[in-house]
Amino acid sequence: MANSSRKSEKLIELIMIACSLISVLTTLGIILVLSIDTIKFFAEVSFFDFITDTQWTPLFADKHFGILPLLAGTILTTIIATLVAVPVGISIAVYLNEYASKKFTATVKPILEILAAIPTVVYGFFALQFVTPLLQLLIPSLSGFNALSPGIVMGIMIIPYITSLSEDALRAVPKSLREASYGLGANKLQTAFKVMVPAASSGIIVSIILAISRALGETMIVAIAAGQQPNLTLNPLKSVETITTYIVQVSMGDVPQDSLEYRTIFAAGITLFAFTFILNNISFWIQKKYQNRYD
Amino acid sequence: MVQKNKSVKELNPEYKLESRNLNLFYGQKQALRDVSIKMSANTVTAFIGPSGCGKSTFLRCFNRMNDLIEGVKIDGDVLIDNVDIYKNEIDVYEYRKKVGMVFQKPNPFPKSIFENVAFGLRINGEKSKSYIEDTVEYALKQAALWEEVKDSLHKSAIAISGGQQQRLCIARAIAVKPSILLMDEPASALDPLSTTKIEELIHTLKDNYTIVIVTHNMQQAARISDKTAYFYMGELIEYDLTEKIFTNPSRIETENYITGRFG
Amino acid sequence: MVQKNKSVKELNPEYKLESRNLNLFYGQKQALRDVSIKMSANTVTAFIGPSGCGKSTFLRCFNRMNDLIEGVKIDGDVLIDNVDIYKNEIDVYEYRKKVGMVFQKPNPFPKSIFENVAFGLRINGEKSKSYIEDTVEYALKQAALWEEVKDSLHKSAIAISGGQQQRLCIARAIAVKPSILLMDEPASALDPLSTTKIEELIHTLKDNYTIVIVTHNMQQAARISDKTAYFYMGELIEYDLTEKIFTNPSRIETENYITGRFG
Amino acid sequence: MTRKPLFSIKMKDRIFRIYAIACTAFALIMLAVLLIDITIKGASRLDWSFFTNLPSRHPEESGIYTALAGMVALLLFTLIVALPIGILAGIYLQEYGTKNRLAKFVEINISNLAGVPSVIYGILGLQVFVRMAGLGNSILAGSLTLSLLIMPIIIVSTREAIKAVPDSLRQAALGLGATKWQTIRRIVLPASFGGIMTGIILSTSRAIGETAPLIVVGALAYVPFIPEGPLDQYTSLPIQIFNWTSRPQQGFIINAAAGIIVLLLFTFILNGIAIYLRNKWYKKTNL
Amino acid sequence: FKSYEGKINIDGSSTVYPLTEAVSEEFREIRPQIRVTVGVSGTGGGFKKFLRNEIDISNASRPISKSEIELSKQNNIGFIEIPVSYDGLAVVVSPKNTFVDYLTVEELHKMWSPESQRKITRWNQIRPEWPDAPLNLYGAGTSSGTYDYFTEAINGKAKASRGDYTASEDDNVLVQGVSTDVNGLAYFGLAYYTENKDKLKLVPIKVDQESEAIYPTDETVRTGTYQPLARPEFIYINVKSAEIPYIQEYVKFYLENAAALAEEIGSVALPSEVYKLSYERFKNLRTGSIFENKSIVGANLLNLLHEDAQ
Ligand SMILES: Nc1ncnc2c1ncn2[C@@H]1O[C@H](COP(=O)(O)OP(=O)(O)OP(=O)(O)O)[C@@H](O)[C@H]1O
Ligand SMILES: Nc1ncnc2c1ncn2[C@@H]1O[C@H](COP(=O)(O)OP(=O)(O)OP(=O)(O)O)[C@@H](O)[C@H]1O
Ligand SMILES: [Mg+2]
Ligand SMILES: [Mg+2]
Ligand SMILES: O=P([O-])([O-])[O-]
Repeated sequence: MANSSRKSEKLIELIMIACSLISVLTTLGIILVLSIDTIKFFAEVSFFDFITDTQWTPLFADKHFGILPLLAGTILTTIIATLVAVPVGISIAVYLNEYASKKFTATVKPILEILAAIPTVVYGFFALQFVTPLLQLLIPSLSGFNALSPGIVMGIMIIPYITSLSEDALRAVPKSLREASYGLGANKLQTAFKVMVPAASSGIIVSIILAISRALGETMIVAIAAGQQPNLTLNPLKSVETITTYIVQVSMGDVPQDSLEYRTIFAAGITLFAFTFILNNISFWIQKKYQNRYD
Repeated sequence: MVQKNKSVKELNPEYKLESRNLNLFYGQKQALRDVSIKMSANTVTAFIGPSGCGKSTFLRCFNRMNDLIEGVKIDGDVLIDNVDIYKNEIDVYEYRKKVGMVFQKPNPFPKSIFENVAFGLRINGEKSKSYIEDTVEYALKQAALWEEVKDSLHKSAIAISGGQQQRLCIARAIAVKPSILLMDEPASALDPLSTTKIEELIHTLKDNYTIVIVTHNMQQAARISDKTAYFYMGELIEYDLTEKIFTNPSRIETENYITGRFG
Repeated sequence: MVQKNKSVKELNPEYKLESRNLNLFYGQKQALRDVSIKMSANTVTAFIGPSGCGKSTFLRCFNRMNDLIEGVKIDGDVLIDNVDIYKNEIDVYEYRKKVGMVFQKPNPFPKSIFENVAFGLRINGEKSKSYIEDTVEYALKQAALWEEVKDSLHKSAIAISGGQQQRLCIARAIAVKPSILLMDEPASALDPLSTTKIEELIHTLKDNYTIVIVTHNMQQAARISDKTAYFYMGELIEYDLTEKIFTNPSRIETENYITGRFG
Repeated sequence: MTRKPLFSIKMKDRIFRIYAIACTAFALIMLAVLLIDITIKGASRLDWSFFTNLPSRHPEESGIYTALAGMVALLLFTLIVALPIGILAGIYLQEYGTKNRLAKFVEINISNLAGVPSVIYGILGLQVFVRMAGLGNSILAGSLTLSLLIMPIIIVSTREAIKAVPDSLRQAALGLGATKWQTIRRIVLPASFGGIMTGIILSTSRAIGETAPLIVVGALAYVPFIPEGPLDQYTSLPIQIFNWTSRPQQGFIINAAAGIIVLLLFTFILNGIAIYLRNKWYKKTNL
Repeated sequence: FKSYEGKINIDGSSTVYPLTEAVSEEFREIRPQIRVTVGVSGTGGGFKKFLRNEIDISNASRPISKSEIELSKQNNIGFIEIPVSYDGLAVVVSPKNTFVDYLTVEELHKMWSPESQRKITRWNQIRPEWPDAPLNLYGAGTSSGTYDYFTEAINGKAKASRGDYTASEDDNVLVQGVSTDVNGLAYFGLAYYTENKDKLKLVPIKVDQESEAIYPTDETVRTGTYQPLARPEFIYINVKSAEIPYIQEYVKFYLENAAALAEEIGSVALPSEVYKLSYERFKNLRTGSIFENKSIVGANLLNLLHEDAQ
């Protein structure tokens, strides 16, 4: 009995380790799949050009392989989405948790989660046909295809990631902390931002990371509404192209698949991978540093 | 040693806290039944009674803490300084600052020890660093915790022992200098030495503060309170001078309860 | 009324619990210093001492509960029935079933009252519905909670009062019928009536169980324990028959601590 | 005396309340606009034949029969694979592996994976499942690819959900002699059910809407039959929608909108079940 | 699989997809026991699968490339190339644009050539009498066959294009873009113009200053009078599959019905002679591409097929 329960414990643990390792295998698989062609790519294109050239025109007669414009487009749209989603998403989470009635929260939270379920093609056309014309009323100089509109719409799409996960995290903070805060005369705002949010910081940060990751990986919205122009610019009023858009565009297009043109998507993919890797490491570092202090 | 409790003559004739025909429901369940009480300023009142009789619930009415629980219905009046605090115009936050509260379970914030005590000052918009530091030190000393934590003020409040945590919570409440202190079994997690200090603190404070304390410890009630209220099943059974309650209660239920316990 | 404590002659000569030169570190911080103690079977031992002195920490060593905290280093031996429980071959789970534990803060599971008590039986693979029901009733009665909850057995255990929660936790520990009971201030959240019942329960149980109880309440220690251990700053200062400790302690520190408190 | 701040504490609270209501309203209005827009465009095509017809070049005759069947099958296999693995991995990382290096490595890995664009999962699935494992253009290959895609969301939200379970509960269970696994299964998982459900809701939504990786691993556009097993060829509703949106005829655009309505209804129903369970649980545990 | 006699796996171009879908739909009526599936992974993706022997037929909106032919030889895969329809490319502007009456190939070149990047940015740089307004260009996504074809036809070299224009794989997006932009100009598949006539203004093309301005219509495209912006579309059949009876049946059916179905779905049928000659090719299992080493722009399919038959 004792022995068998010990054995099954061990077995379960092994199964769980195996499950966790699948994510490592996935990463390895991705790196492997990407690197084979990336290596072939860099046999023909110098790495230095790749990271310093300011033009990205692999599918033009005059070929340039500078990743910077795509990276700029990726960063720009992601930043816009984050600027929309983080303040709005967290405010909603706080509002639902601290201000609203239980009933309101129970209704609104799932409704907002629908936002994450709408196919991204829909968002793409929403950005192009609705948001862009609306923005043009405010900013006449805005071009029909730009980074701003898909960025905002992407932000709307990822709101539920932040709202739902953050609200769960806030909900998990022991009630006694909230009571302590109110007992000291703190109002809702102070209780929310001085006690609840810090106490739930780990979950909130995770929700933000997840949402940003989702924005980084998003394709269709940008493909439809940003104009697919690899401009090296951080001007949100201009048309841009992101790494993911480029990858989808080429991987589903007419480009022969054993060509240098096709291999660009692997080099671009690995760049995005490296970029998110660095980003994640930074946020992990911040999170750990913050957490270690009071857990 | 602790000074003697006040006799009826010494009691301030001014009523600081008052409830009138208070009924409280958690959804369907009635937790308080028609409770009316008047507590004088600058006195210590003890609430006693068996577990689940509504002591905590009643205490929390004076802080409108029950507002936070959904489905709570309150009926009747609660007055502080003769003002009905359940009236709409009342700014509940401003008002809670005048009423300090210490809870049954220690509930320090997941912040540093210093920040826990400074919290109340900061939310009041206090900016002066030296003032905050002085107040934190004062509050921690009052709560008999200063010596133990003065070298680790910036460490997490979560990593200290339960007793230390509870004293920290008392320090936190004291720091905002309220005029009323509600304490829900503040000493139930404390050892005798710390308890003595807290009890002494209560005695020091009661000249300027009105204190209500829930306790399971009859001796504690007897030692520190001027008046004692005995609750049973949501009802206020008897409320009188502590001396009277412990030596000569009018009601048989009170006597049974008190003597059910010895030494 | 509670029966008299055992005298030295009555104590079982068999040692149920023992520690030898136990040192425990939380990271850098030493919480226990060279603690050696032997506790007889079928006795009640009380651990007393000021807050933060290591009582809870030491108690948890007998349950290997400190294993769960990161950065804990343990040095020395802990024996139960003369078996070193920190040896590798020990099946810590099987073993924990023989050692019931009640914690300082009530920690009911977010399940129904019934399921809380039935939990220990279920994880032991108990399937018989009637046996489980009987045992739950038995345990709740023992913990003096049956009357209050018998009509709401399937309601959430989170919604009952603090005192009720703690008694529920005691019932939960009793339900698996352990031979050793470790209690970390089990009554600090209880009112006198419930406390009496629990104390009586402890007296009933001690004929068959070995009980260790941490308490801040000197009277409680005096009332219920056969032997008392006084801790200070992680050290075991004095360990003797309760009568002796409370009437004639050998060490001046113990005397100071005990008499620092009255009533 | 310190200078008086621009807004009093009370004002700030009011301002935030208004701002937060505005935020909530903003999100809800956006959602409403999207839904109304789609409904106006697509509702006219929503009749029974839309559900029972095979794909056709005539928009008004074209239906989603096979696409819907393919999507259901795809989702079913995806969840069967991803849920247990994702939840177990989440548990392992939170409950077992906090100390070791492996766990830290895996942790960073997972947030990386959440940011990998979905096409790249498609490329991986193509190499590993379609080609190396020889699964071809099958539902299984598609499901496995989607599983990898949504696993990070499940793992991360599972971890956060169990992290929130107080230690005192674990100690209580362990103190009663429960093994680590028993503690997890009987206490930790039930207590974190709500959070795990949120993860499932978000990840299912993600899996339902994906197009690009499925096209890469060989989901087809024209499949005039229902898949009969996990190794069969398939199409899926989002692919059908994607295909329709890029056709020139207005009729197909209407079809696409109608398809989106169905897709959303499908998501609602699934989410509805999950949300119902979550709310029931919120109530039960009285959190 | 119980009731099925055989399977035909088709994949590839999204441009050819509607035609193949229509053919398969009709084929299902007469041969319900044959399971035909069609995927859309782009011409490049289709060829990739085709050259790994994963599919029977590949849809292509451009002829097979040199490197792909190379690979087919390496992998020992024979293919039969069959043109199935024309895709006319329409050049359009916003209906609010009143001044554009026609455009010459020369002018289009001026707009789109790589040298014009950041230099030719206003309408009056194309023709001085046109207003001094910004010239906003919309065009095919750079990974599409349309892009390759347009650049070759207008700029003389495939992929030679300016980069500062709004690109999209999805022609509906381009329609949306140019229809609301008074200063816009776009090119995309003719069918997208036909379906959005009310939102767009079609621009006739002159091959040179002297010739007539031609509007793209089914007729002008099929007969080759609309030059140079019409490109043929193909299916490629694996030789081994071509030996299977039901696939032979399918291809025969395809060529018999392509003309009628092409009209229906909005692309342009080839001259009937081309279908006839193509079927001959197929029956004879004639492998290889008629475009090997030849430009596709302005190519006369009929001549090429005749040449090849010799
Ligand atoms: N998890 C931990 N990490 C680090 N230090 C700890 C931890 N738990 C307890 N300590 C420290 O170890 C010492 C002993 O703590 P313990 O909880 O055993 O005290 P105690 O005697 O039970 O006190 P109390 O009566 O207040 O419960 C204290 O100084 C405390 O701060
Ligand atoms: N949030 C709540 N929802 C529903 N019922 C509650 C809630 N809080 C308390 N109760 C019930 O109200 C009654 C009074 O509870 P209260 O906590 O005031 O008792 P108490 O006298 O403080 O007990 P203790 O001494 O155990 O703390 C109890 O029966 C309890 O079960
Ligand atoms: Mg209470
Ligand atoms: Mg302790
Ligand atoms: O899908 P296409 O290859 O025709 O662009």
